[in-house]
Amino acid sequence: MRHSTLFFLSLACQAGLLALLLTHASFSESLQKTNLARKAELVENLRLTDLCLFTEARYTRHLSQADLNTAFQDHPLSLEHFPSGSFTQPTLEQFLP
Amino acid sequence: MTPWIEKQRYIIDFTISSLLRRKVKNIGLLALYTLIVFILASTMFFTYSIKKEAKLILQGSPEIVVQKIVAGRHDLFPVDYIEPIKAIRGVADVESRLWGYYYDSLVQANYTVLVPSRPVDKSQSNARTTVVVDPNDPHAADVDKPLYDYDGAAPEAGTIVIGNGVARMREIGVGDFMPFMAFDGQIMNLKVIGTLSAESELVSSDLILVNGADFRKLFGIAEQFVTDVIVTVKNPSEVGMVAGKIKKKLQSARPIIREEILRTYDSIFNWRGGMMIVVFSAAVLAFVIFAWDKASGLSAGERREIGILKAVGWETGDVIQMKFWEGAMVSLSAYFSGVILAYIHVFFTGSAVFEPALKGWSALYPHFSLTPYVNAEQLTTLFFLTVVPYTVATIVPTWRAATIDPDTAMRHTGE
Amino acid sequence: MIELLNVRKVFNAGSPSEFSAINGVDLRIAENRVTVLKGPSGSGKTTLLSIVGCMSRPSAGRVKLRDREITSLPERFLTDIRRKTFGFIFQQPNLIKGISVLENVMLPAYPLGEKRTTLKVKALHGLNELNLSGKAASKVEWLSGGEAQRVSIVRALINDPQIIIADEPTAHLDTKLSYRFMEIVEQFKAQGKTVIITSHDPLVYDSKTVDDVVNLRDGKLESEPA
Amino acid sequence: MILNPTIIANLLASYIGSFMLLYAAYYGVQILKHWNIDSGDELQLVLERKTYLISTVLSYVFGLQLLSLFLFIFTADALGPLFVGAMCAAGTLNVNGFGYPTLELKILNFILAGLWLVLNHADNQGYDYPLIKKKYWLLAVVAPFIVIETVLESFYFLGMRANVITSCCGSLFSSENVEGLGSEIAALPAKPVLWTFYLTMLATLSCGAFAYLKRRGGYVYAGLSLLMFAVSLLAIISAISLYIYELPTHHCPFCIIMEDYQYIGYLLYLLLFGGVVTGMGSGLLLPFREVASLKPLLGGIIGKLTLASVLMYALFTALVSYEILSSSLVISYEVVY
Repeated sequence: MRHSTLFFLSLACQAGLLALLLTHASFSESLQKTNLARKAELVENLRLTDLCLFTEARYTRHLSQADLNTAFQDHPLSLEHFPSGSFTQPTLEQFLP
Repeated sequence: MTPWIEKQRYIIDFTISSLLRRKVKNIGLLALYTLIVFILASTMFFTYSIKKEAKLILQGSPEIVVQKIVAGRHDLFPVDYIEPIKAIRGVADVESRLWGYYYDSLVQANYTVLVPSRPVDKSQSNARTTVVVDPNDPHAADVDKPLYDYDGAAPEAGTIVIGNGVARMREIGVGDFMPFMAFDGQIMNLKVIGTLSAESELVSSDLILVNGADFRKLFGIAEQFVTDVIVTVKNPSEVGMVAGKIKKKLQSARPIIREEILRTYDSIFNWRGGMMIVVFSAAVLAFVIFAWDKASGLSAGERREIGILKAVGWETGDVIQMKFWEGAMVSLSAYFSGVILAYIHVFFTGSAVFEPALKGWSALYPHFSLTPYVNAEQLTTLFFLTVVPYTVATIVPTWRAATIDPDTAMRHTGE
Repeated sequence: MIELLNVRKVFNAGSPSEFSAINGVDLRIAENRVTVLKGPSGSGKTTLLSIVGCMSRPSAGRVKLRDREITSLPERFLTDIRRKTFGFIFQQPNLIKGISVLENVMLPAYPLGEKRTTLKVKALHGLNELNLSGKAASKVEWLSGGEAQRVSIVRALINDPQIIIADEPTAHLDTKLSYRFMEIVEQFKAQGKTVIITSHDPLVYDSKTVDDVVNLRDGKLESEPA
Repeated sequence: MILNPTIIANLLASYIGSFMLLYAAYYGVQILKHWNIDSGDELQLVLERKTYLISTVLSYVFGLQLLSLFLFIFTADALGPLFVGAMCAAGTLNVNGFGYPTLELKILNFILAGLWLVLNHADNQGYDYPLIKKKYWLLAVVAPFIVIETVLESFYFLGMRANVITSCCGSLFSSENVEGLGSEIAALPAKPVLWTFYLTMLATLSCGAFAYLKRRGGYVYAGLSLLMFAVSLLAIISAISLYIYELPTHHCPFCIIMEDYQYIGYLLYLLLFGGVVTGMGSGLLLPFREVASLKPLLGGIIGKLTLASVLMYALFTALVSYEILSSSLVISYEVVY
């Protein structure tokens, strides 16, 4: 087989695979819809405000509720001593417009 | 048109065989390139999905949360404040919330202890599943496992409902007792009467739902205080205005609007995604320099090859096309494989590479699988961040290579 | 067929290392003849050949091909003329390693975008003519010196050029192979092609096949043929 | 500033584009200064080689410009949630005064880069570089625009502050808000606009067909193709978008490139941009028909460009008509907003 045919074939394969994954994405998106709706319902019932992503310290748990009694985070741009600080910041935009 | 296509195919044929002749070098480049795309794509997929997930899930969170601030610090909210807020026009309802954190020294984890308010009444959907769990039969609930074995009602005194993460960490389940140390040193043994489902871990992993009286006993909070209050507004478009009125009326109050929370999460993950990319841009830059170097530092063999091509009748434009295809092959393959691998990494293996960073020092980390949200915007952004710099870095070296004099082939005497 | 008028070629113009490889050469190369450019090394043979073969442009003077002025044509047109008119045989076989003999032969035709099947037939036919049909699929590295030379001749002929240009073709060949090469040149002539060879090998310029000998020294033509 | 991957990508693209163009323009000026086709000097040979570099660079810039135009709109759209009241690109572009000018310049630069490539292609067909000076003058004209675009884009993105109250497409492009060009276009009655669109399109297409077949009226067609571009954009805002969104009040030219509408906008805009570049390109080449070295070829090139332009406009019209016919929205009476 010619190299160019192989090239286009492999390109098509990769694009096809990607398309397959994107289909998977949109498929699981609709599949997850009820699941998401139920999670949202739980959030609504329990009046939750935040994701349970960062549980290492108290003040990282409910980011939007900013528990201010904690060191190292009074300034919104202060460096975090907790590793999750590299992923989130103490909340910035919580003040009314 | 056909000669043009045929010509491109010839050029591609030749380009591939010339790439294959320098296998090690080119596979190294391809692997490095794929790695760069993979890291950037994983970051983008992860942050984007979590952003979207947060946006969808937190759609149900309270419209306005009002806290009390004393000296710039979060303080308990006096029940007396509730009536003045209720009196504000446009306010539909004000509910108090009782919640806090509890540090478990046994497993060194922080739990969120929460007193559930009454469930939101949705007359149109009363179909919420309530499963009474028989403590003697641990598999009773598996028959038709609902997402939540919990109907939203506050647990009775002496009982708790725990999040799945707590259950996992403490290795306890329904029917077990969990000891808590109250503020005054008293030990309270609370009975677990239910767990929140594993699927909801992203929001509920560390929750412990308790009865209001137990909560006050545990933390020593007097009856005239609550943690904060939730305000519901009659007309959703007036949320901002109502929040402003609350702030005006109660100077020490700090209203937090749902939209702000959502926007903030959006910003956080945007910022973090951007941060990651800025950090990785050093890697991208290093790669671009590497690509530049590889493209401009033609070996004697490569120069000779191009000289021969030009001597036998290839034009500068043809050589540029050849180099274009070379770049296109490398970058398209790297782009596609990087994106595909990143997708698998983030959505099938649960971001195994990122987990340590995300987890940080958390003792209690939720198990969750992200719902994939991938759109054209992310893919185009990735393309711009990876393929474009690579391509640009190779233009000038390409042109240099393509303008090698054809008579170098003639002047070449020794082998 | 090819006419050079007062052609000069200066390298590194304006810098201290400036030197002129060709100094005002007037030359006519007639059709269907075998012309040899003869001269010691450094006499400007190869430079002249590359100007004649449209590979490079003179610094001054005019070059005419079939009465068409081609001196100041842009490279892309020059290349187009070159690949259709000239076939090049180099001192070294100059084959590209790692691809098959057949692909090497087809290489000059790639930019023309001919259909692959017809091109392949043409290439195989050319290889057959020079007794190389058995080697079509083999890699270039496996060829002997004489075979490599013949492959490069087939490659020079793939676009059916009118003029064959050979630069010191016998420099790396033994006597037997050199004679074999001159036989091939003889065939070219019989087919009505024009052949231009640079050489300082008596075996070439004394051959009965050769019609004209041009002497070159220090970038100028020597008036009296030796 | 908002640190977002897509914003970084945008800025990166525009800096790279500007840099490449300036680089090319620098050599363009060298060529303008020292070009002498009759010389065989090394300088001339070097300059001739540089032309390859410049056209390669320009083709990349052109591609980049097209992609970044869409990326820009994408970004503006994706940033919507960060701003109070902004729901799509129409709102975020209004976050500060640099949004819309950047977009307009992007469109202009795309067209200019396309025209340059057309000129370059024609020039490459002539054996004596007949258009070389014009080509590099045009390059010198295009370069500052791209630089200005980059500057504006930087100001736009760097000047963004999240949580700024901005208008969204709901108020900006609805006729309630009677200020601004956007709303004035939107306020145009849909039906007459559609009529105008179809009539001008008919005129354009027939003029194009005439120009293609009879090789006359090329200038008229070039002018019409530009006019048609403007009319089409207008029609998209004031009428066509209504049919695509199936809402009688949603006038937004950006939302149609979103996933929700099957990315139909891409196809529409690609055809439209393609149509205007090829159409104007054919007009651009017309004055050079009599250049000796181009005479035998230029007619063909112009014809091809005209044909391409006509076909793209025709396809655009067909697509628009399909959208209108398959839409469940019926404007049977004049909606008074």
